[in-house]
Amino acid sequence: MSRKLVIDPVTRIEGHGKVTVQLDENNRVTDARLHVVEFRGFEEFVHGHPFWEAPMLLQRICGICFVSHHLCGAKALDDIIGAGYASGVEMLPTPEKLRRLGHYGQQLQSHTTAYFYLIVPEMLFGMDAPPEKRNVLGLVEANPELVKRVVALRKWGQEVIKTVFGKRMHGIASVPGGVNKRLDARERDRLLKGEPGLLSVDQVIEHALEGVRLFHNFHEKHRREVDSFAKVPALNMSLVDEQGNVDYYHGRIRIVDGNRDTVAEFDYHDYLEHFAEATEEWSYMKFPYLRSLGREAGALRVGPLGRVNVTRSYGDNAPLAQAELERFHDYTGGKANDMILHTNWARAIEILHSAELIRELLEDPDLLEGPLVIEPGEAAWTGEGVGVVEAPRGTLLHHYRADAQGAITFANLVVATTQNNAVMNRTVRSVAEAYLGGRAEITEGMMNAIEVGIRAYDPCLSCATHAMGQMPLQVTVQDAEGRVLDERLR
Amino acid sequence: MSVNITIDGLAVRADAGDTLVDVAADNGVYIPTLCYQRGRPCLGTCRVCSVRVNGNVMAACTVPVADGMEVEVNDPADMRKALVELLFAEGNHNCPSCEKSGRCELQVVGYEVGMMVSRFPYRFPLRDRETRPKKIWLENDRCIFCQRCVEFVRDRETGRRIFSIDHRGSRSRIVMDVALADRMSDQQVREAAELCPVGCILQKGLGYNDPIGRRRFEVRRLRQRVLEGEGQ
Amino acid sequence: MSGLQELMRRHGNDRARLIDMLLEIQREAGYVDDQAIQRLAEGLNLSPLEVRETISFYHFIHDRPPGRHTIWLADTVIARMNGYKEVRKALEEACGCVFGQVDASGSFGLFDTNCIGLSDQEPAMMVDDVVFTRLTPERVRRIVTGLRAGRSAQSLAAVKDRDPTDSDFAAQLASSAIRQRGPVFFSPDRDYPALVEKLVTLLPEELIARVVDSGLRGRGGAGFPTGLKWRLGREAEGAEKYVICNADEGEPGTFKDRVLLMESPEDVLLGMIMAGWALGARHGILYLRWEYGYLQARLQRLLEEWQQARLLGADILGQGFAFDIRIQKGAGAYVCGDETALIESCEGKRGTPRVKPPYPIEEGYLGMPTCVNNVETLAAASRILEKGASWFRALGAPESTGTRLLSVSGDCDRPGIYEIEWGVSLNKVLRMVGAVDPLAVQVSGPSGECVSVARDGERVFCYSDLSCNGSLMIFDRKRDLLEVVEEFTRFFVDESCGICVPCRAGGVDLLHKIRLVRAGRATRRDLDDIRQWGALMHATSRCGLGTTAAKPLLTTLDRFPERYEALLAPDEGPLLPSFDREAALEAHRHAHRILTEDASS
Amino acid sequence: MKPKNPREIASHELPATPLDAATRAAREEKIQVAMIALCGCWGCTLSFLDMDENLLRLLEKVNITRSSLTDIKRIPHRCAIGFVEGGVANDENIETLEHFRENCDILISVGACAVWGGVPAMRNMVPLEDCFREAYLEVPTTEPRAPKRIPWHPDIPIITDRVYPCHEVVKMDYFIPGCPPDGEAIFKVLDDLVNGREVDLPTQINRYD
Repeated sequence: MSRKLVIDPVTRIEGHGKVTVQLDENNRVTDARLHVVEFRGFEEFVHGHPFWEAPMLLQRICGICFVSHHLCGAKALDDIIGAGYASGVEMLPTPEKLRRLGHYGQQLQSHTTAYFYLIVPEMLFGMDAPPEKRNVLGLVEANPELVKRVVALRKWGQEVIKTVFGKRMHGIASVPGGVNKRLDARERDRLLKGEPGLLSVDQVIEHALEGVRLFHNFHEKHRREVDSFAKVPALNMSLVDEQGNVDYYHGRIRIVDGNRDTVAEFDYHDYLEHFAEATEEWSYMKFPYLRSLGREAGALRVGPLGRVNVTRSYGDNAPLAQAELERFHDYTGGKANDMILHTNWARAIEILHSAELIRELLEDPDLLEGPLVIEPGEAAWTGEGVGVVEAPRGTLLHHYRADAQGAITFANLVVATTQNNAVMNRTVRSVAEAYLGGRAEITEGMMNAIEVGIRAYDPCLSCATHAMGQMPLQVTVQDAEGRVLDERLR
Repeated sequence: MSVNITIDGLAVRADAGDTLVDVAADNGVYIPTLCYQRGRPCLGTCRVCSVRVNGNVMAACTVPVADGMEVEVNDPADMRKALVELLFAEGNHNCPSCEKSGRCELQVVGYEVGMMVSRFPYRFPLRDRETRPKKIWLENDRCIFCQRCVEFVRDRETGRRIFSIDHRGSRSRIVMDVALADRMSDQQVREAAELCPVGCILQKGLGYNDPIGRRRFEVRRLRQRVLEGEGQ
Repeated sequence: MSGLQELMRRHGNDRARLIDMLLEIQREAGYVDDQAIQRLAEGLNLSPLEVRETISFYHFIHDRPPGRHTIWLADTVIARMNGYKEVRKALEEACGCVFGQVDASGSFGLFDTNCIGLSDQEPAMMVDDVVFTRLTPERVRRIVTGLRAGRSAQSLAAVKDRDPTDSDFAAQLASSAIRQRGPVFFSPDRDYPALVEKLVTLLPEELIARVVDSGLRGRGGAGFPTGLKWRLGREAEGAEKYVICNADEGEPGTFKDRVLLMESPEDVLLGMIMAGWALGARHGILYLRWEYGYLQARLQRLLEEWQQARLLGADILGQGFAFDIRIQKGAGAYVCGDETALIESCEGKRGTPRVKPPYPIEEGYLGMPTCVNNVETLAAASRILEKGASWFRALGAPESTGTRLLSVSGDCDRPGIYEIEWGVSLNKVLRMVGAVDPLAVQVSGPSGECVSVARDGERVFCYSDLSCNGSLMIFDRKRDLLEVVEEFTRFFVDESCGICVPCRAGGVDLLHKIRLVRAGRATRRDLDDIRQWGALMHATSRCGLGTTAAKPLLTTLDRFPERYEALLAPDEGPLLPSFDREAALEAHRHAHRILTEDASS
Repeated sequence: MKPKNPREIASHELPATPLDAATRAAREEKIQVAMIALCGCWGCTLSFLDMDENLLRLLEKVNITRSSLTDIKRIPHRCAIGFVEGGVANDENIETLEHFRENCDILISVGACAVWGGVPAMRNMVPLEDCFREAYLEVPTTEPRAPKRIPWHPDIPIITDRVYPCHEVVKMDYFIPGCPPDGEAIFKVLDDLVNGREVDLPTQINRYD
């Protein structure tokens, strides 16, 4: 008799997901899907709101990568008032560095939460450990000292965010053309040197290294299982600087293939020419892909694994992370790594990388002085803006238009988790076939394997359901002679 | 002529005819208000300063003190709270993304009366906003209809009203004369935005300039400002 | 549009006369268009929106075409007991548009309105400037057919060739069923010149003393001693003083002021002159509700006749007493029954009740001492002048002297006007009017109380017990009392001026609650909410409208709790009965249905 | 409740490795807490983690059963406290909230979305069909011949006409406003409850933004 296996809800991820697996009478997997079961609709109801409100409103899409949404919005607003990259204006050093500081703080906090609170339990207890055990409660019981360090690490990341944005979550710093506050020496020093109840940046780097070691220990014990768990080839995408190194705050979008050769690279303002999408009735999340390659070959992987596959190096300002990155690249002989569980390795490396980037920034005097905003004047107004950052889960994009009165007339958000939709579904399928296929007896632990595959992406389904997952694309309406009559969005 | 009254049993001396809400403040008793501001004419629209005077509930901003008055402020506390809750349910008060957060009188009065949730059903009314004026944005979702702008903001030259009321009852809305609004000086626009107790009258483009922690009522609570005066 | 300049000039370019100007423009053009608004604003130094502020407040002033024929059907509890719904349906079919709209051809505009003071002959409607009563579906169909055929509303009401200034003109449109006459009102053959003569021979203080002595109290409902009010008015300082007759009889169920103005308007004028004499006022304003427009021509003519007879004017009977009266037309707002709202309205503004103190008797119309009296109060005063204080005091009850007029409607054999002496019991009145198997009586209209005949039958009409403002609506056992309550609650939401929070916002929530109860989705918690929220509105609202808006709910909850409990939902299971799961999920089904059709097409 | 497909087996119904007796016993001694995120951004759950060291203090006294932080997919036994983030936006949210009301003594609305609908409730001013049309139909894509679809499938929930505050669907006992509430505020309320004190959220830490 055919069966339908369901994971509802998928746990230890952000937001609402559900998995269904169809088995035929011979227990063959005929279908396996990740359903996104929530729908919110920010892009619709932000219409008519004052443009300067967008970054405050839209960061509410997500409780874990709100800084990324806030900064994407901020960059889009810079464009709108004519103080952005679209107008060829470079952001002032003080606001840019403050935004970067907050952004790295969030990456550290977000990855720490995902890695230690949600993913590490399996590393320590195994996939088929009791469901009641393989979680933070189990960690507390098994290794309270580790949990204390994790709590301290996450707290420090949150304090970096609070220092910049005024609040640990959904704060306010970015205004059109800059930010609204500098750091003072006291704020800077407590993050740098720590204080009772708060780590110093050096301790943070220590804890970050422990995270990497944790992966290696786990990897050495279970190398075959880890490496063969699920291999999902796909294109890899990230923002990169001129040297082709990942830049979490700003850069060009680069897409590489399995050989880490660039298949596409473009200015993110042109994103609409490069991305397309598909809809399925069984999910509120859409399926984007690289237009030129089509839905199958054009599926994209973003996030830690995508980024470490794309980046050439970390440059010379993060020696510890750089060393780990080289080890990571060597492991696959310079080819793109498509072993899903290695995403956690990449994530651990990025915790370390953010910590090192923060240390460098904290020593930068620009955080304490220098002008805060660019005021380009009314004449510079463009009324349209696009912002992109590398959010913890991958490339995040906000695109707004505002009318002459300043009311938002259009908003489009392309979030990382949505980009990963196709590869996540492939992962679910591949794990399901490996762990469930041909088995009469199915245990909860086997089903958890599917969740482990999903968790590797640390999907933020809250983000994914910001809208109904729409991605409007540019259409060109031509007349018989092929003259362009109308170019519009949506 | 000075008179003797009691406020929650506390004996108080005051000048006959002084407004009760001011007399209370002068004697360290904070009574929240949303429409009334010391030194301006009484509007009597929000009723959030309701107290018991000789047994009857009255809006303290409308009461001139008279000899022998017995005032209870504590007793109708839940009524004041309920009125604030009514306002939160009636409009769309989206504090999370509102630029007036931390500077909003409705919000701080909500804290003062200890509101956690409104006991009234949230309505989510559909209200138009006025965005046409060059410098001002009218976000009617947040209007509490206090009438401050209607009464106190005038065209400097003609004395005509810039803000008016449209319709009546629950359909009442504040509307703005665009032509007159475009004649307002930046200073006058700033004053209008500050006059508005909520985030309804906005000065375009500079909503979030005050960082969290340095916003008006984070620097100094409304209660203090009322009890000790704005000056300090 | 130089006519507009002329119009403004005629009203002294006085902003206080804005409503008169708007009504005149509307009489000519059918409505007040943008251009007129612009011109008025310029002429009166207002912003155009300030003019709209007044327009949008009042029910009967339009800023867009209301149809060649404008039909206002009174939606009242009493009408609903007498076939309102069928009449409404017939009108919509006949006119080819739904209420709140104008038909495609622009011939008919259908609008709802609240009580128009004809509760003893409802369903009733206003068409253009006349009223039609005792409506049936057949009758309204005939009327609409007639209008289509080009006949005027007047000719259909058989008053085409009547002179609207004739004393019996109004009687052709609306009957004034006076079922029981009494000693005070409607007395025939009074010699008004002689009475005015008598008045001016008295010292104002003597007059005031006499009225005080009579124990006369305000008939509007509050029952403030009239003599005292006049004395305060006399003592008040003011360059000018004003007397206002409140003929804005808006309380649903009452129509006795209309009948007084139809049957003995002279009594009312005389009362006003007395008040003027008492205060030392030179100006009187008779504030006539818009719905009584068909009385205006006659009253205007009467004023002119009295001026010619020097009973009014610059020098009354050569005694150097100057007092004149103008009619101020209302424009449709129940709240203007509140004296301060009425004064605002007289000043051409929105009828927003003022913050009190100061009271009108100190600072009223244009900031001057102003005495506002009810129509019936003034008529009664005129008899005190004639018959003396002790005569009046001998009538009625100790603290409630004299008689009062009741407007009786609802489930009884003989609806109409009854003059009763204060002190008679409810049961006695019910027998008098032929009430059959009465369950409940709404005393003083929605703003009063709903009493139980079983429990309150022996209570008596007087200021200390059943203090009645003249409205008496009777409901028998077959009536759905909660429909009445919902209707009254809707009425207050409709008529709230919106200036204060508890009334503007609280009223809507109470309406939501009674609908929840009637839908069978309420629990005991909801009844507790109604009590608590009602108490809030009562305690904190700014004017009488807000303080009484919850009384239909509160008084029926108190007197007829079983009617509510019978409808309560069983409060079991985690889901709240008030949450309608199916309705909440229908939207997506619907969207999927229509959108996939869209998509496939 | 939607009728359950008999051939459908949920992972939490499958045989699982049991928790060792000692740990189980130790946990049963504690105050049982269940957590759920409905229509929100997960921020309040993360603010729960923002209790930092206090979280560890709290965990000495409480045990977390169902939550998105654990792998327990249904409330296994009666709980003293239910921690609810997010508003009600679909039929699954309704069922989950019913499940919580039936199995928890005390329910707390945590954060703006649970308390009044929050930012997602801004869609309440737009008819749902407009949201869908905007999202799935009026989007020119590169595949003009691709079938136009509105998500509608037995495996995904039905969206409600608007986002409802939790207390308009079931009775809620306590409310912590804020977007999100600070870890401090969450700790104060939970600590009051855990220690049997009357719940009191001081003005200083009560926030709506």
